Amino acid sequence: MFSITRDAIDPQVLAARVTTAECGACVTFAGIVRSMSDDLRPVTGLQYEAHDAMAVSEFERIAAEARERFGECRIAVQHRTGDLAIGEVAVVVAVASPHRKTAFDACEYVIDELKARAPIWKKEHYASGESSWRENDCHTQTPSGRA
Amino acid sequence: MFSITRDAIDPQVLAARVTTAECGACVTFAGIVRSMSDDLRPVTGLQYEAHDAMAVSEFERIAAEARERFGECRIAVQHRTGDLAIGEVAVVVAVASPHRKTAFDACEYVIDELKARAPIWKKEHYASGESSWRENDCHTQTPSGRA
Amino acid sequence: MRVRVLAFARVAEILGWTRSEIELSAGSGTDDLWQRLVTAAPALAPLADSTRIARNGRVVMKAEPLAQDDEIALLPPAGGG
Amino acid sequence: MRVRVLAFARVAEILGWTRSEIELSAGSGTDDLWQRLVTAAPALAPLADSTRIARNGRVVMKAEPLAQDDEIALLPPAGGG
Repeated sequence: MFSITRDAIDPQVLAARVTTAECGACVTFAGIVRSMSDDLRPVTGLQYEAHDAMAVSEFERIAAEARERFGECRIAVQHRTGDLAIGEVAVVVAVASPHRKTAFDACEYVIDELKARAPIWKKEHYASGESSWRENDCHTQTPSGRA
Repeated sequence: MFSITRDAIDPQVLAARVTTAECGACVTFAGIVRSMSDDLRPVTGLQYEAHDAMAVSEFERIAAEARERFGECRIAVQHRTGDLAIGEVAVVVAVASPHRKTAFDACEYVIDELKARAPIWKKEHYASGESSWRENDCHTQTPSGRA
Repeated sequence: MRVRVLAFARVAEILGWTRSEIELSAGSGTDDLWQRLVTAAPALAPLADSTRIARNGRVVMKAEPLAQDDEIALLPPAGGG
Repeated sequence: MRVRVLAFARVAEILGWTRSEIELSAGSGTDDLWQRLVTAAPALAPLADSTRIARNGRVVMKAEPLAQDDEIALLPPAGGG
Protein backbone atom coordinates (compact mmCIF):
# COMPACT_ATOMS: atom_id res chain seq x y z
CA MET A 1 0.00 0.00 0.00
CA PHE A 2 3.01 2.31 0.49
CA SER A 3 5.91 2.55 -1.88
CA ILE A 4 8.54 4.55 -3.69
CA THR A 5 8.92 3.70 -7.37
CA ARG A 6 11.03 4.78 -10.31
CA ASP A 7 8.27 3.73 -12.74
CA ALA A 8 5.23 5.65 -13.97
CA ILE A 9 2.39 5.72 -11.42
CA ASP A 10 -1.15 4.73 -12.39
CA PRO A 11 -3.62 6.38 -9.97
CA GLN A 12 -6.31 3.88 -10.95
CA VAL A 13 -4.21 0.96 -9.71
CA LEU A 14 -3.96 2.52 -6.26
CA ALA A 15 -7.67 3.41 -6.24
CA ALA A 16 -8.57 -0.19 -7.07
CA ARG A 17 -6.22 -1.47 -4.38
CA VAL A 18 -7.96 0.45 -1.58
CA THR A 19 -11.57 -0.04 -2.69
CA THR A 20 -13.53 -2.90 -1.15
CA ALA A 21 -17.24 -3.78 -1.25
CA GLU A 22 -17.76 -1.82 1.99
CA CYS A 23 -16.41 1.39 0.46
CA GLY A 24 -18.84 3.90 -1.01
CA ALA A 25 -16.21 6.56 -1.63
CA CYS A 26 -12.74 6.68 -3.09
CA VAL A 27 -10.82 9.97 -3.14
CA THR A 28 -7.62 10.08 -5.17
CA PHE A 29 -5.03 12.85 -5.15
CA ALA A 30 -2.49 12.99 -7.96
CA GLY A 31 0.42 15.42 -7.78
CA ILE A 32 1.50 16.30 -11.29
CA VAL A 33 4.63 18.00 -12.65
CA ARG A 34 3.63 21.54 -13.63
CA SER A 35 5.07 23.63 -16.43
CA MET A 36 5.55 26.55 -14.03
CA SER A 37 7.28 26.84 -10.66
CA ASP A 38 5.71 28.56 -7.65
CA ASP A 39 7.81 31.62 -8.48
CA LEU A 40 6.51 31.52 -12.06
CA ARG A 41 9.62 30.25 -13.83
CA PRO A 42 9.06 27.92 -16.81
CA VAL A 43 9.97 24.39 -15.74
CA THR A 44 11.27 21.73 -18.12
CA GLY A 45 11.21 18.82 -15.68
CA LEU A 46 11.70 17.64 -12.12
CA GLN A 47 14.08 15.27 -10.44
CA TYR A 48 13.02 13.49 -7.26
CA GLU A 49 15.08 11.50 -4.82
CA ALA A 50 14.10 9.82 -1.56
CA HIS A 51 15.36 7.81 1.35
CA ASP A 52 13.12 4.99 0.20
CA ALA A 53 12.84 3.00 3.43
CA MET A 54 12.36 6.04 5.65
CA ALA A 55 9.84 7.54 3.23
CA VAL A 56 7.74 4.37 3.26
CA SER A 57 7.86 4.29 7.08
CA GLU A 58 6.70 7.91 7.15
CA PHE A 59 3.81 7.10 4.77
CA GLU A 60 2.74 4.32 7.15
CA ARG A 61 2.90 6.61 10.19
CA ILE A 62 0.94 9.36 8.44
CA ALA A 63 -1.72 6.91 7.27
CA ALA A 64 -2.12 5.55 10.81
CA GLU A 65 -2.57 9.11 12.09
CA ALA A 66 -5.18 9.80 9.41
CA ARG A 67 -7.19 6.71 10.38
CA GLU A 68 -7.05 7.72 14.01
CA ARG A 69 -8.19 11.27 13.28
CA PHE A 70 -10.82 10.72 10.60
CA GLY A 71 -12.08 7.16 11.01
CA GLU A 72 -11.51 3.78 9.46
CA CYS A 73 -10.37 3.90 5.85
CA ARG A 74 -7.97 2.21 3.46
CA ILE A 75 -5.02 4.27 2.27
CA ALA A 76 -2.41 3.78 -0.44
CA VAL A 77 0.50 6.10 -1.18
CA GLN A 78 3.01 5.92 -4.00
CA HIS A 79 5.72 8.45 -4.80
CA ARG A 80 7.95 8.40 -7.84
CA THR A 81 11.67 9.18 -7.95
CA GLY A 82 14.02 9.91 -10.83
CA ASP A 83 13.50 12.32 -13.72
CA LEU A 84 9.93 13.38 -14.46
CA ALA A 85 8.56 15.36 -17.39
CA ILE A 86 5.77 17.95 -17.37
CA GLY A 87 2.41 16.26 -16.90
CA GLU A 88 3.80 13.13 -15.27
CA VAL A 89 2.42 11.95 -11.94
CA ALA A 90 4.88 12.40 -9.05
CA VAL A 91 2.70 11.14 -6.21
CA VAL A 92 -0.68 9.53 -5.66
CA VAL A 93 -2.68 9.21 -2.45
CA ALA A 94 -5.80 7.03 -2.69
CA VAL A 95 -8.26 6.67 0.19
CA ALA A 96 -11.42 4.56 0.27
CA SER A 97 -13.98 4.53 3.06
CA PRO A 98 -17.64 3.76 3.63
CA HIS A 99 -18.47 7.50 3.64
CA ARG A 100 -16.92 10.28 1.65
CA LYS A 101 -16.10 12.79 4.40
CA THR A 102 -13.52 10.42 5.91
CA ALA A 103 -11.96 9.80 2.51
CA PHE A 104 -11.65 13.51 1.68
CA ASP A 105 -10.24 14.46 5.09
CA ALA A 106 -7.80 11.56 5.24
CA CYS A 107 -6.57 12.11 1.66
CA GLU A 108 -5.88 15.80 2.24
CA TYR A 109 -4.19 15.08 5.58
CA VAL A 110 -1.91 12.45 4.06
CA ILE A 111 -0.67 14.63 1.20
CA ASP A 112 -0.22 17.67 3.47
CA GLU A 113 1.85 15.66 5.97
CA LEU A 114 3.74 13.80 3.24
CA LYS A 115 4.91 17.10 1.80
CA ALA A 116 5.95 18.38 5.22
CA ARG A 117 7.59 15.26 6.62
CA ALA A 118 8.53 12.56 4.13
CA PRO A 119 12.25 12.35 3.29
CA ILE A 120 11.79 13.11 -0.40
CA TRP A 121 13.47 15.89 -2.35
CA LYS A 122 12.68 17.71 -5.55
CA LYS A 123 14.95 19.57 -7.93
CA GLU A 124 13.35 21.86 -10.47
CA HIS A 125 14.99 22.24 -13.87
CA TYR A 126 14.20 25.53 -15.59
CA ALA A 127 13.97 26.54 -19.22
CA SER A 128 16.87 28.92 -18.46
CA GLY A 129 19.15 25.92 -17.88
CA GLU A 130 19.33 26.60 -14.14
CA SER A 131 18.00 24.26 -11.49
CA SER A 132 17.28 24.34 -7.78
CA TRP A 133 16.24 22.10 -4.89
CA ARG A 134 12.79 23.18 -3.68
CA GLU A 135 11.74 22.85 -0.09
CA ASN A 136 8.15 22.57 1.08
CA ASP A 137 6.80 24.60 3.96
CA CYS A 138 7.52 22.47 6.97
CA HIS A 139 5.20 22.95 9.92
CA THR A 140 7.18 20.72 12.25
CA GLN A 141 10.71 21.87 12.98
CA THR A 142 12.53 18.80 14.21
CA PRO A 143 15.76 19.23 16.16
CA SER A 144 18.82 17.67 14.66
CA GLY A 145 21.57 15.45 16.02
CA ARG A 146 24.50 17.77 15.85
CA ALA A 147 24.65 19.19 19.37
CA MET B 1 -17.05 17.92 -19.01
CA PHE B 2 -20.52 17.22 -17.59
CA SER B 3 -22.62 14.24 -18.52
CA ILE B 4 -25.02 11.46 -17.61
CA THR B 5 -24.15 8.08 -19.07
CA ARG B 6 -25.53 4.56 -19.07
CA ASP B 7 -22.04 3.13 -19.64
CA ALA B 8 -19.29 2.25 -17.15
CA ILE B 9 -17.38 5.31 -15.92
CA ASP B 10 -13.59 5.44 -16.02
CA PRO B 11 -12.35 7.94 -13.39
CA GLN B 12 -9.00 8.18 -15.17
CA VAL B 13 -10.63 9.49 -18.34
CA LEU B 14 -12.19 12.37 -16.42
CA ALA B 15 -8.95 13.06 -14.54
CA ALA B 16 -7.04 13.25 -17.83
CA ARG B 17 -9.70 15.54 -19.30
CA VAL B 18 -9.29 18.18 -16.58
CA THR B 19 -5.51 18.07 -16.19
CA THR B 20 -3.44 20.61 -18.13
CA ALA B 21 0.25 21.55 -17.94
CA GLU B 22 -0.61 24.32 -15.46
CA CYS B 23 -2.21 21.87 -13.01
CA GLY B 24 -0.10 20.50 -10.18
CA ALA B 25 -3.00 18.73 -8.49
CA CYS B 26 -5.86 16.53 -9.55
CA VAL B 27 -8.39 15.32 -6.99
CA THR B 28 -10.84 12.64 -8.07
CA PHE B 29 -13.89 11.46 -6.16
CA ALA B 30 -15.50 8.17 -7.15
CA GLY B 31 -18.83 7.15 -5.64
CA ILE B 32 -19.05 3.38 -5.63
CA VAL B 33 -21.98 0.98 -5.08
CA ARG B 34 -21.59 -0.48 -1.58
CA SER B 35 -22.63 -3.90 -0.41
CA MET B 36 -24.41 -2.36 2.57
CA SER B 37 -27.05 0.37 2.87
CA ASP B 38 -26.81 3.22 5.37
CA ASP B 39 -29.24 1.29 7.57
CA LEU B 40 -26.99 -1.78 7.31
CA ARG B 41 -29.09 -3.92 4.97
CA PRO B 42 -27.19 -6.12 2.49
CA VAL B 43 -27.52 -4.55 -0.96
CA THR B 44 -27.45 -6.54 -4.19
CA GLY B 45 -27.42 -3.60 -6.59
CA LEU B 46 -28.60 -0.07 -7.31
CA GLN B 47 -30.75 1.47 -9.97
CA TYR B 48 -30.25 5.12 -10.91
CA GLU B 49 -32.38 7.39 -13.01
CA ALA B 50 -32.01 11.06 -13.85
CA HIS B 51 -33.54 13.96 -15.68
CA ASP B 52 -30.47 13.98 -17.90
CA ALA B 53 -30.68 17.55 -19.24
CA MET B 54 -31.55 19.11 -15.88
CA ALA B 55 -28.87 17.08 -14.12
CA VAL B 56 -26.19 18.28 -16.54
CA SER B 57 -27.37 21.90 -16.08
CA GLU B 58 -27.13 21.46 -12.32
CA PHE B 59 -23.59 20.04 -12.62
CA GLU B 60 -22.61 23.14 -14.61
CA ARG B 61 -24.14 25.50 -12.04
CA ILE B 62 -22.47 23.70 -9.13
CA ALA B 63 -19.09 23.73 -10.90
CA ALA B 64 -19.39 27.47 -11.55
CA GLU B 65 -20.16 28.03 -7.87
CA ALA B 66 -17.13 25.94 -6.87
CA ARG B 67 -14.82 28.00 -9.11
CA GLU B 68 -16.20 31.20 -7.65
CA ARG B 69 -15.74 30.00 -4.06
CA PHE B 70 -12.42 28.17 -4.24
CA GLY B 71 -10.55 29.64 -7.21
CA GLU B 72 -9.85 28.76 -10.80
CA CYS B 73 -9.93 25.05 -11.54
CA ARG B 74 -11.09 22.59 -14.18
CA ILE B 75 -14.00 20.34 -13.21
CA ALA B 76 -15.56 17.27 -14.81
CA VAL B 77 -18.61 15.39 -13.53
CA GLN B 78 -20.10 12.17 -14.83
CA HIS B 79 -23.00 10.24 -13.29
CA ARG B 80 -24.18 6.85 -14.41
CA THR B 81 -27.81 5.71 -14.72
CA GLY B 82 -29.38 2.26 -15.10
CA ASP B 83 -28.61 -0.87 -13.10
CA LEU B 84 -25.31 -0.96 -11.21
CA ALA B 85 -23.67 -3.87 -9.38
CA ILE B 86 -21.68 -3.74 -6.14
CA GLY B 87 -18.30 -2.15 -6.73
CA GLU B 88 -19.33 -0.26 -9.85
CA VAL B 89 -18.71 3.47 -10.10
CA ALA B 90 -21.91 5.54 -9.93
CA VAL B 91 -20.40 9.02 -10.10
CA VAL B 92 -17.04 10.68 -10.62
CA VAL B 93 -16.00 14.26 -9.89
CA ALA B 94 -12.52 15.22 -11.12
CA VAL B 95 -10.95 18.60 -10.34
CA ALA B 96 -7.55 19.86 -11.45
CA SER B 97 -5.93 23.10 -10.35
CA PRO B 98 -2.50 24.66 -9.96
CA HIS B 99 -2.58 24.05 -6.19
CA ARG B 100 -4.13 21.21 -4.26
CA LYS B 101 -6.24 23.10 -1.72
CA THR B 102 -8.51 24.44 -4.45
CA ALA B 103 -8.88 20.98 -5.98
CA PHE B 104 -9.80 19.31 -2.67
CA ASP B 105 -12.28 22.01 -1.67
CA ALA B 106 -13.94 22.21 -5.09
CA CYS B 107 -14.20 18.42 -5.44
CA GLU B 108 -15.86 18.01 -2.04
CA TYR B 109 -18.20 20.94 -2.69
CA VAL B 110 -19.30 19.54 -6.06
CA ILE B 111 -20.15 16.07 -4.77
CA ASP B 112 -21.91 17.48 -1.68
CA GLU B 113 -24.07 19.78 -3.79
CA LEU B 114 -24.65 17.17 -6.48
CA LYS B 115 -26.08 14.82 -3.89
CA ALA B 116 -28.32 17.52 -2.46
CA ARG B 117 -29.51 19.17 -5.66
CA ALA B 118 -29.05 17.17 -8.87
CA PRO B 119 -32.24 15.54 -10.23
CA ILE B 120 -30.94 11.99 -9.90
CA TRP B 121 -32.61 9.15 -8.03
CA LYS B 122 -31.38 5.90 -6.57
CA LYS B 123 -33.26 2.71 -5.77
CA GLU B 124 -31.58 0.20 -3.52
CA HIS B 125 -32.24 -3.49 -4.12
CA TYR B 126 -31.78 -5.64 -1.04
CA ALA B 127 -30.78 -9.25 -0.54
CA SER B 128 -34.24 -9.72 1.02
CA GLY B 129 -35.84 -9.05 -2.38
CA GLU B 130 -37.21 -5.70 -1.24
CA SER B 131 -36.19 -2.37 -2.69
CA SER B 132 -36.57 1.31 -1.88
CA TRP B 133 -35.89 4.76 -3.27
CA ARG B 134 -33.28 6.46 -1.11
CA GLU B 135 -33.23 10.19 -0.60
CA ASN B 136 -30.16 12.20 0.31
CA ASP B 137 -30.16 14.78 3.04
CA CYS B 138 -31.16 17.94 1.26
CA HIS B 139 -29.93 21.18 2.77
CA THR B 140 -31.96 23.41 0.46
CA GLN B 141 -35.70 23.01 0.63
CA THR B 142 -37.02 24.43 -2.58
CA PRO B 143 -40.68 25.43 -2.81
CA SER B 144 -42.75 23.62 -5.35
CA GLY B 145 -45.17 24.74 -8.01
CA ARG B 146 -48.42 23.38 -6.68
CA ALA B 147 -49.87 26.39 -4.87
CA MET C 1 -53.55 22.62 -24.50
CA ARG C 2 -51.27 19.63 -24.38
CA VAL C 3 -48.19 19.28 -22.14
CA ARG C 4 -45.58 16.56 -21.85
CA VAL C 5 -45.10 15.25 -18.30
CA LEU C 6 -42.01 13.38 -17.10
CA ALA C 7 -42.21 11.41 -13.86
CA PHE C 8 -39.28 9.96 -11.93
CA ALA C 9 -38.51 7.43 -9.20
CA ARG C 10 -41.20 7.05 -6.56
CA VAL C 11 -43.55 9.44 -8.38
CA ALA C 12 -43.27 7.41 -11.59
CA GLU C 13 -44.03 4.22 -9.71
CA ILE C 14 -47.18 5.72 -8.18
CA LEU C 15 -48.38 7.12 -11.50
CA GLY C 16 -47.52 3.95 -13.38
CA TRP C 17 -45.71 5.82 -16.17
CA THR C 18 -42.52 7.80 -16.77
CA ARG C 19 -43.80 10.05 -19.55
CA SER C 20 -47.25 11.06 -20.63
CA GLU C 21 -48.96 13.68 -22.74
CA ILE C 22 -51.75 15.39 -20.85
CA GLU C 23 -54.52 17.56 -22.23
CA LEU C 24 -55.49 20.52 -20.04
CA SER C 25 -57.96 23.33 -20.51
CA ALA C 26 -56.52 26.69 -21.58
CA GLY C 27 -55.31 28.78 -18.62
CA SER C 28 -54.35 25.76 -16.52
CA GLY C 29 -51.30 26.04 -14.28
CA THR C 30 -48.83 23.69 -12.65
CA ASP C 31 -51.18 23.54 -9.64
CA ASP C 32 -54.06 22.33 -11.84
CA LEU C 33 -51.83 19.70 -13.42
CA TRP C 34 -50.74 18.41 -10.01
CA GLN C 35 -54.37 18.24 -8.89
CA ARG C 36 -55.27 16.30 -12.00
CA LEU C 37 -52.48 13.79 -11.26
CA VAL C 38 -53.52 13.40 -7.62
CA THR C 39 -57.10 12.72 -8.68
CA ALA C 40 -55.88 9.94 -10.95
CA ALA C 41 -53.41 8.59 -8.37
CA PRO C 42 -54.39 9.57 -4.82
CA ALA C 43 -51.23 7.94 -3.41
CA LEU C 44 -49.40 10.93 -4.86
CA ALA C 45 -51.00 13.36 -2.40
CA PRO C 46 -48.57 12.74 0.50
CA LEU C 47 -45.65 13.56 -1.82
CA ALA C 48 -46.91 17.09 -2.47
CA ASP C 49 -44.42 18.78 -0.16
CA SER C 50 -41.39 16.83 -1.28
CA THR C 51 -41.98 16.80 -5.04
CA ARG C 52 -40.61 19.72 -7.00
CA ILE C 53 -42.09 20.66 -10.34
CA ALA C 54 -39.91 21.84 -13.21
CA ARG C 55 -41.26 23.60 -16.26
CA ASN C 56 -39.06 23.37 -19.34
CA GLY C 57 -36.03 22.52 -17.27
CA ARG C 58 -36.47 25.11 -14.51
CA VAL C 59 -37.92 24.40 -11.10
CA VAL C 60 -40.98 26.60 -10.53
CA MET C 61 -41.10 28.32 -7.17
CA LYS C 62 -44.87 28.80 -7.14
CA ALA C 63 -47.74 27.81 -9.39
CA GLU C 64 -47.19 28.96 -12.98
CA PRO C 65 -49.48 29.03 -16.01
CA LEU C 66 -48.74 26.33 -18.57
CA ALA C 67 -48.31 26.71 -22.32
CA GLN C 68 -48.80 24.30 -25.20
CA ASP C 69 -45.90 21.78 -25.53
CA ASP C 70 -44.41 22.58 -22.13
CA GLU C 71 -42.23 19.86 -20.62
CA ILE C 72 -43.23 19.37 -17.00
CA ALA C 73 -40.98 17.24 -14.79
CA LEU C 74 -42.01 15.85 -11.41
CA LEU C 75 -38.89 15.65 -9.26
CA PRO C 76 -38.77 13.68 -5.98
CA PRO C 77 -36.04 14.53 -3.45
CA ALA C 78 -32.56 13.98 -4.85
CA GLY C 79 -30.87 10.62 -4.31
CA GLY C 80 -27.86 10.74 -6.63
CA GLY C 81 -24.21 10.08 -5.90
CA MET D 1 34.48 2.18 13.90
CA ARG D 2 33.01 2.47 10.44
CA VAL D 3 29.59 3.93 9.58
CA ARG D 4 27.73 4.20 6.30
CA VAL D 5 26.58 7.72 5.43
CA LEU D 6 23.79 8.55 2.97
CA ALA D 7 23.54 12.10 1.63
CA PHE D 8 20.59 13.56 -0.27
CA ALA D 9 19.71 16.50 -2.47
CA ARG D 10 21.58 19.72 -1.70
CA VAL D 11 23.70 18.03 0.97
CA ALA D 12 24.82 15.35 -1.50
CA GLU D 13 25.73 18.01 -4.05
CA ILE D 14 27.89 19.86 -1.52
CA LEU D 15 29.62 16.69 -0.34
CA GLY D 16 30.09 15.39 -3.87
CA TRP D 17 28.76 11.92 -3.02
CA THR D 18 25.49 10.21 -2.11
CA ARG D 19 26.93 7.36 -0.04
CA SER D 20 30.23 6.92 1.73
CA GLU D 21 31.81 4.74 4.41
CA ILE D 22 33.47 6.83 7.09
CA GLU D 23 35.96 5.68 9.71
CA LEU D 24 35.54 7.33 13.12
CA SER D 25 37.32 6.84 16.43
CA ALA D 26 35.49 4.78 19.03
CA GLY D 27 33.05 6.83 21.11
CA SER D 28 32.27 9.27 18.27
CA GLY D 29 28.76 10.62 18.01
CA THR D 30 26.52 12.12 15.33
CA ASP D 31 27.90 15.54 16.27
CA ASP D 32 31.48 14.39 15.61
CA LEU D 33 30.45 12.95 12.26
CA TRP D 34 28.80 16.21 11.22
CA GLN D 35 31.90 18.16 12.26
CA ARG D 36 34.04 15.82 10.19
CA LEU D 37 31.83 16.41 7.16
CA VAL D 38 31.87 20.20 7.60
CA THR D 39 35.65 20.17 7.82
CA ALA D 40 35.80 18.32 4.49
CA ALA D 41 33.08 20.49 2.90
CA PRO D 42 32.78 23.89 4.63
CA ALA D 43 29.82 24.84 2.40
CA LEU D 44 27.82 22.39 4.53
CA ALA D 45 28.07 24.58 7.64
CA PRO D 46 25.14 26.90 6.81
CA LEU D 47 22.86 23.85 6.43
CA ALA D 48 23.41 22.74 10.03
CA ASP D 49 20.06 24.01 11.28
CA SER D 50 17.99 22.66 8.40
CA THR D 51 19.60 19.24 7.99
CA ARG D 52 18.20 16.43 10.11
CA ILE D 53 20.31 13.40 10.90
CA ALA D 54 18.78 9.92 10.98
CA ARG D 55 20.49 6.94 12.58
CA ASN D 56 19.34 3.56 11.31
CA GLY D 57 16.14 5.03 9.95
CA ARG D 58 15.20 7.20 12.94
CA VAL D 59 15.75 10.92 13.16
CA VAL D 60 17.91 11.68 16.19
CA MET D 61 16.69 14.54 18.35
CA LYS D 62 20.09 15.34 19.88
CA ALA D 63 23.64 14.07 19.43
CA GLU D 64 23.87 10.29 19.83
CA PRO D 65 26.84 7.93 20.08
CA LEU D 66 27.48 5.92 16.93
CA ALA D 67 28.03 2.19 16.61
CA GLN D 68 29.84 0.08 14.04
CA ASP D 69 27.84 -0.36 10.79
CA ASP D 70 25.33 2.36 11.62
CA GLU D 71 23.49 3.88 8.69
CA ILE D 72 23.51 7.64 9.03
CA ALA D 73 21.29 9.66 6.67
CA LEU D 74 21.63 13.41 6.15
CA LEU D 75 18.16 14.77 5.39
CA PRO D 76 17.61 18.25 4.00
CA PRO D 77 14.14 19.86 4.41
CA ALA D 78 11.43 17.84 2.69
CA GLY D 79 10.50 18.69 -0.89
CA GLY D 80 8.31 15.79 -1.97
CA GLY D 81 4.85 15.79 -3.49
